[in-house]
Amino acid sequence: MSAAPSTASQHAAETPRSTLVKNAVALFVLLGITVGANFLDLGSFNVVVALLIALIKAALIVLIFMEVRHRSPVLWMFVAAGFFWLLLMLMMTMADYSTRSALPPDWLHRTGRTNHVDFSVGRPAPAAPASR
Amino acid sequence: MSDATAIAATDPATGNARAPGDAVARADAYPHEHQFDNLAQQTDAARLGMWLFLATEVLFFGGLFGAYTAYRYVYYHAFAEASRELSVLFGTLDTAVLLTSSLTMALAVFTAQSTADSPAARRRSGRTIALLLLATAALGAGFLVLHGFEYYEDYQEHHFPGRTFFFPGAESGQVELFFIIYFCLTGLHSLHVLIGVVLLAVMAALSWKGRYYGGYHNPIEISGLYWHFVDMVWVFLFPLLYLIAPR
Amino acid sequence: MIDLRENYLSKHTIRSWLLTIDHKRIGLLYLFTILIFFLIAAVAAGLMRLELLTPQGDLLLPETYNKMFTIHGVLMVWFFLIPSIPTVLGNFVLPLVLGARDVAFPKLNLLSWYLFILGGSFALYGVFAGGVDTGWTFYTPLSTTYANGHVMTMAAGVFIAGFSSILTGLNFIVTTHKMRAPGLTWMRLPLFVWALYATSLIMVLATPVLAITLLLMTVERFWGVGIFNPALGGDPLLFQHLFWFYSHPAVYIMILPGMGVVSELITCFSRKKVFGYSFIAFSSMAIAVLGFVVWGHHMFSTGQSAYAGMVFSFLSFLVSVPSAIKVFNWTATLYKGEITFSTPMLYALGFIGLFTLGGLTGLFLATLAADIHLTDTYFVVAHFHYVMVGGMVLAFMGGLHYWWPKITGRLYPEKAGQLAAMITFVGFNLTFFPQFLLGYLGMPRRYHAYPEEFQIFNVLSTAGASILAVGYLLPVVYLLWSLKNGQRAGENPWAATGLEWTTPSPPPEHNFDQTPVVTRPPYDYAYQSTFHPREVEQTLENV
Amino acid sequence: MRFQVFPDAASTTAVQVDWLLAFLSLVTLFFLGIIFVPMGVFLYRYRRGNPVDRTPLNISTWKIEVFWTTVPLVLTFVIFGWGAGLYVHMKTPPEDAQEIYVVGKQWMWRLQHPEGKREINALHVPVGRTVKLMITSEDVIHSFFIPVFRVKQDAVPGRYTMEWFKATKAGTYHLFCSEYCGTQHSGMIGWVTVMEPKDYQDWLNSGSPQETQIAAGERLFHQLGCSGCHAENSKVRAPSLVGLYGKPVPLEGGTIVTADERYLHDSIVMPAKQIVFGYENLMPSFEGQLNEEQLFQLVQYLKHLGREQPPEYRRQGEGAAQFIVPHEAP
Repeated sequence: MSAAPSTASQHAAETPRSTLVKNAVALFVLLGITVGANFLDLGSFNVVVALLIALIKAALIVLIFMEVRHRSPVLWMFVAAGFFWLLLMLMMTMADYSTRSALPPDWLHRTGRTNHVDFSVGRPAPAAPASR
Repeated sequence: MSDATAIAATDPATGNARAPGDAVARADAYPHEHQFDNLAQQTDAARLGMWLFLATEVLFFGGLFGAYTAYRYVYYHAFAEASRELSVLFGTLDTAVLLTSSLTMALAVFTAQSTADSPAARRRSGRTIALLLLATAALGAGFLVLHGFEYYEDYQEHHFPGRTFFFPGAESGQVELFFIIYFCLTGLHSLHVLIGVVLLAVMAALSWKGRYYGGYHNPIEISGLYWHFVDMVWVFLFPLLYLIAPR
Repeated sequence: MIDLRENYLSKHTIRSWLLTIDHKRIGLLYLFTILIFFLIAAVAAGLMRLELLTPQGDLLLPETYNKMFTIHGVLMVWFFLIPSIPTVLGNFVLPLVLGARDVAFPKLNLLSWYLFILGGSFALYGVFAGGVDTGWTFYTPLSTTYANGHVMTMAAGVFIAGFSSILTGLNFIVTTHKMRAPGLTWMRLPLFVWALYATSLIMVLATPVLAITLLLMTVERFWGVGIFNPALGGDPLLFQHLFWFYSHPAVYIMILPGMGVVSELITCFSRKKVFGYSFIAFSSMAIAVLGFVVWGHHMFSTGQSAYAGMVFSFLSFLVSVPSAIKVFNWTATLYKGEITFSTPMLYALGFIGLFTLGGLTGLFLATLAADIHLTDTYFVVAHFHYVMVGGMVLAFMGGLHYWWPKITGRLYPEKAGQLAAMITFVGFNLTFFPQFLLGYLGMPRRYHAYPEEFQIFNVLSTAGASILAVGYLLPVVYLLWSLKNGQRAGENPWAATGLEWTTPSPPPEHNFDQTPVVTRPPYDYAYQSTFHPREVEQTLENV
Repeated sequence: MRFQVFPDAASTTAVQVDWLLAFLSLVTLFFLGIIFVPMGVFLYRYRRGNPVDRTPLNISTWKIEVFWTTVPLVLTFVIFGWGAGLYVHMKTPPEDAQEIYVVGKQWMWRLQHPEGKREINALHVPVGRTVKLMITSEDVIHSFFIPVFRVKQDAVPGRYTMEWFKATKAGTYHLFCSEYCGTQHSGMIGWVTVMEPKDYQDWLNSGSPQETQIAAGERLFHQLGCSGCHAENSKVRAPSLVGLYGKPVPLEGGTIVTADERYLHDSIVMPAKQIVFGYENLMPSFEGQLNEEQLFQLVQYLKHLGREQPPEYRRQGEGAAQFIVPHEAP
């Protein structure tokens, strides 16, 4: 559908200058945090933290710098579409990679071998014999 | 083809943007293209078109992100090792430069949007817009130079995949995989930055004489969308390439 | 009424064609271009069928045969099937049915044609400078390391043509959103527009992944190292994942517009409102979305994880349901209609028949255990030709005949049209049905020579191909003939609904003298009088 | 000219797959019937000029739509379940399977039996014994396809894939490469000979005696110096390999993987890919020093280690003696 006529005929900016500057400051603060976090050893959470911050930064850029918050639902839909389809691709590809070395449960069951991914075990104690 | 289209039908039912036809279009200070009824429709179409293009860009980079994700999962340690070979300092500088350029870009759009439709105001703003765009382009060029240094360092450390590649230890192959993905991702991104720099330089030249103002600023805004998108890609590249392993 | 005043075809200079930004002319440019590619690809197919007449590899060298099926695949898929209905009929019809003066971005539209020409030139250079023998799928590591020939040139051609496809899709989506005539709400859109919209969505969101995949393949071939390289621990299956992320949805790029065309034809020639409008419309969207998450069914026997195989198989079954809905609704539309067997209708009925069989044999291939035996055999070849040729090409021919009066302002000879449609249908079935049996017997695809017990079906198939060729050539003859000698078509020779029939044939350059206003639902045939379209023409001619 | 319409079914799986295909064909016929019979009737009855009642029915269509959405959906679930179940069966080799090593190479198949016997573009198997093929490729992707057994599996460079079958009918059958692999793709064919067990034994014993795969693997194990580090009394601390096959292995980083063929293979050519928890990354890569066949022999030897030993032997602690492999011809 045709959206209502937007800014074209008005002569005022949609986002005030102060908001833009504040947004840039926020982005720099987030940059500082993400670099700082890299010097802490959080185990696997390093990646989680870094990606979370990247997502926040991207959201700030999209919503404020790219002014998507002033746009119509149709535009929101297409902004989301690109990312949603990327997510589909990553998910379905990883559906293969994350289960590839696994064997069908039937196989494990019948041959009496233990299931190889036992998350309840967690990280084995260093003293334990590493391999049998 | 122009005048024949001027015969307009009015929409009895709704205030559809297409309804008023050229009657309103004539009232626009800036002429719109022939296929549209008015400037608002043209602006909306351009925005939607640009965002669709950006969606394709997301998936264009997405293929590489997919490869990255799969190998990152399979070769977890090799990728962490390889990531430690990259300089966080460089990466941080890269990010800072691009974030700053995004601000100058946003300010250029802001200036264009808020310029009143008078010859004096348009002339004055034109220069400001042009300078802000040039600053953005200069920062983009700075990013490219920084990356050039980085690539040179990688080359000297034998991180460039191919015959010259060397990495001690048995996981050399997987580290090389990381560096192939690294060079493809950053190379593709740098290519986008380069296109952006040229685009912004052209836009700066166009805007110098006050072509864009509150009533018509669409090209500036669309260029801005592109530039911010390039910035956003880097926002993801930085942690995924430089920060995946704690130092 | 017959309108002989100036129209979009009035200018005759080469310049006026090459620099046109008129969507109708660009549609014709595309028509001309894709027919050239179709011709080359069809010749390649003909040579393959001749080679397969005998079990021994006696007509072509193995490498020549391999190049033939690669050329056939690459040109047919990317330079004929994918652009065909969207860029020819879509370009011509979409702005007209929306009541718009042009697409949203006419210059991008022209650019997209030039990109197509550029990509096509690369591909043709690749073909004539020595060919490529990777198969259209470019599987690594064959394509990166072992294949000879102009792999990079060919990949560059496809890469560039991909951008042409993206621009077309982008243009259509924005046009559909922003350029609809007053009163033309989403639920009043012709089903062809819905189909084009769904197609465009796939074009825009899938094609970039193909581009990056081919880029990575080319980088690896050029550079000697790359991310699919097993020597570094790279996974050749990753290429297949990325490739099919595009290429499976690409199948829907090929078939969805065909379904849209058939929805138009079935309603028009049974003079009846379509049954289950919203279900047909939304099933297009469902296919477009679900089509993205089923690509792994091309990889059941490749060593993909068994779990992923089950997920992909399950989703593949889900995507079959919207297609079934469409077929049921088309059949139900015929009920209590007033059916005429004009050429477009014959093609549409042929489409339903062949597409249904193609779709049902798709169930065999979505079934995990059955696919193991059938994949990479002629069963697969038969299946996708039933969908692509039996479906898409018949829909394209039907659509071309349907809109031919609008495009050229002339009617084609009806009897010849009906004859060609029937020859195509018979020839097609004779060509491809034996291949189902060949596949079940176990004949692998892409074989240049084969054991002799497969011969009888191959002979049948080649015989059918020669009939099919006649079915293709006949329309070329009478359509060209009709350009000069066909009866003049009025505004609406079929008495069809839809805004494109409210403007003169051929339409003026700006499409409509007045922006049309839509006040009625689509396919409102009950509202129209029930005279037979051709009778109107007759009376007009006699006047 | 030989002429066939239906392929032979010569394995246990083939019969099961044929039942599934028969069911699918029935489903196809059913749908063709319920679409084309009404369509034919409508086309005839409602043709233009036929004087019939055409007053439109005023009924709500959504119930019909839901009906013909649900029925195919349920039917597809049935097909999916059947296909997936059989697929799992096809991916699950019985425990007693005899392993034959297959490597694809442009444009031939090389095979080796555990007893050491080698074949090119041919495969001899006995009736009634489960045979498991461990498949890999030296160059491009191939696919090992035996139509009469209804089995097919791609050979992917850099990894092992598996297919298994139990032949039921003696005879000679086609063997195809079904994944396009370059110029002579259609020449990459051969014969599978299914023999009565006694004939098979004779065939196996014919020709000069060969070194078994395990023996060859053991020889390589010592030649390459693997035994130097992987013995418990060695100065270099390396994980023990006895009984490793099929066991869970904890890795650096907390993940646990099964020591399957792929793991063993990759640990030789890419030792750093998966470091056993608590160990250092010391092992050099053997990439390029071994061809795929030798690698497979090593893997077979490692699988054999500890598998054939009597229980009390395993409990005696882990000394250097463990590398003495019980000599019994497998």
